[in-house]
Amino acid sequence: MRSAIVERPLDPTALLAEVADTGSGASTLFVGTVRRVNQGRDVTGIDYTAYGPMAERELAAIVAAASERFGTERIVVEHRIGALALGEASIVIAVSHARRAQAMEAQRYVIEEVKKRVPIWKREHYADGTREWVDPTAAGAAIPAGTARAATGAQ
Amino acid sequence: MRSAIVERPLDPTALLAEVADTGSGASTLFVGTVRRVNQGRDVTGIDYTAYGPMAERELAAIVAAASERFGTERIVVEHRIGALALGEASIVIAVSHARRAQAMEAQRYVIEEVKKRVPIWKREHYADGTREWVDPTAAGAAIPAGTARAATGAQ
Amino acid sequence: MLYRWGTMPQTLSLNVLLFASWADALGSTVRVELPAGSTVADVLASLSARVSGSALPTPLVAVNQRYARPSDRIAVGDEIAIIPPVAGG
Amino acid sequence: MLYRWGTMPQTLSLNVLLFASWADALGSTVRVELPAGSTVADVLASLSARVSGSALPTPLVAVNQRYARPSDRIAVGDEIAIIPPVAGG
Repeated sequence: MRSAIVERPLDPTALLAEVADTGSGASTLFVGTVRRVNQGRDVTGIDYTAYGPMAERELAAIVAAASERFGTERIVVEHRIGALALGEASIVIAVSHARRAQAMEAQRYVIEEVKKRVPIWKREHYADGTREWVDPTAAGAAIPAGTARAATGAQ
Repeated sequence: MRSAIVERPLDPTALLAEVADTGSGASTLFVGTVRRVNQGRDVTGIDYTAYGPMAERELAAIVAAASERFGTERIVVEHRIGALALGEASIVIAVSHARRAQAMEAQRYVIEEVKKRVPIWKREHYADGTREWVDPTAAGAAIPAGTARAATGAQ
Repeated sequence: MLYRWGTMPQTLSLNVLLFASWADALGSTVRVELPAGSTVADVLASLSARVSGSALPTPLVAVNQRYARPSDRIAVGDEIAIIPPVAGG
Repeated sequence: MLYRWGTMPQTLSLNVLLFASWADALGSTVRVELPAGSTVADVLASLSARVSGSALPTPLVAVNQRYARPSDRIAVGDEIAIIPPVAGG
């Protein structure tokens, strides 16, 4: 069981190896990546920023809760921050478990909780040169950054 | 979209790379591995055998159905047959999708359908020298092989 | 059972493929002779009779590499396989 | 608001941490002066007044790196952070 906020490229293979165990019947890997298009706009990259100490604390709490809830110590999560290019991994979640159902449920639990609770933000850069903070609570999804005053909650 | 029954060790990293795409926001990997203990017995290895042509056909049908159902072409599955040692991977399922929910649901759909439909069988070897065909439909799980006549459905 | 004399042979000779526990009990292929017009259920009944007393798991039957229903008719040249409970993954 | 004179300072001086769109609007730390006994809601109201007219997303507030309720009291030395809608993963 381990979690970290890191500023280097993530290595899914290393995390998969880290949770591997002959007591496990299944391992799952979740890799979140920077997508080329979001809300119909051409994305060229994403800056991830975190409230570091709290993000680490929340991430650790999620992993501990998943471990307790699904019954495996073999959960490792790394979230990357900084400037990420298209296709690069922002998060990797590796789980292994004696049983496949729990390996998959733990994976899903961790990513959903991360999205809800961990104080990390992302600013998308678009092909037209603009950039915006992504607000998953907004109707349309992104809050303009830099020009924050122009944003509306109805976006 | 690709599926195969193979007789060589599986390479999860290669399959993850194969589905990667900048149009995807999430990739998932499922790795089924040979577990040290099953039904309380010490397992030392597993022989997987298949009805090859039908297994390939069923696997391809599952992948095609998952592609249609969850809306991604980026699904690759390999199932290994032959003699596998503890910890070795018997199946790898890689999916990538614009959306994480579908990437995870497709992963789960594929493994559950494989368990139901694909004509592949496994014979576990135990530390005491015996070996048995695993019967997931039996109450307790395994049918003695070689000594098939001694098996009971209530096992 | 309906069939036209002359177009249908009176007996079907089949090589049935077997796997896993069924192959251990009967071998990986078994020759079965059945009346023309026989069904999947008839094939299975014929094979089950050879292993009576054993407790082999109830299999499905595939015809030409697809799962078949018990009532499906068997034809000359069909590839028949006995599919014990699968355990892939 | 209840507090005992002499044991509680009359005003709280806080450095509040800001992130994402709130940091763009107000800077990454902001000094806030509030009456002793103020709550998380008071901190947020004070900051919201400085960005009135803008449409920043409604944030949560963390006290000492944990999510806090609006009614939670702030004390001297607390680490207060404004948490706009998170978008990790």
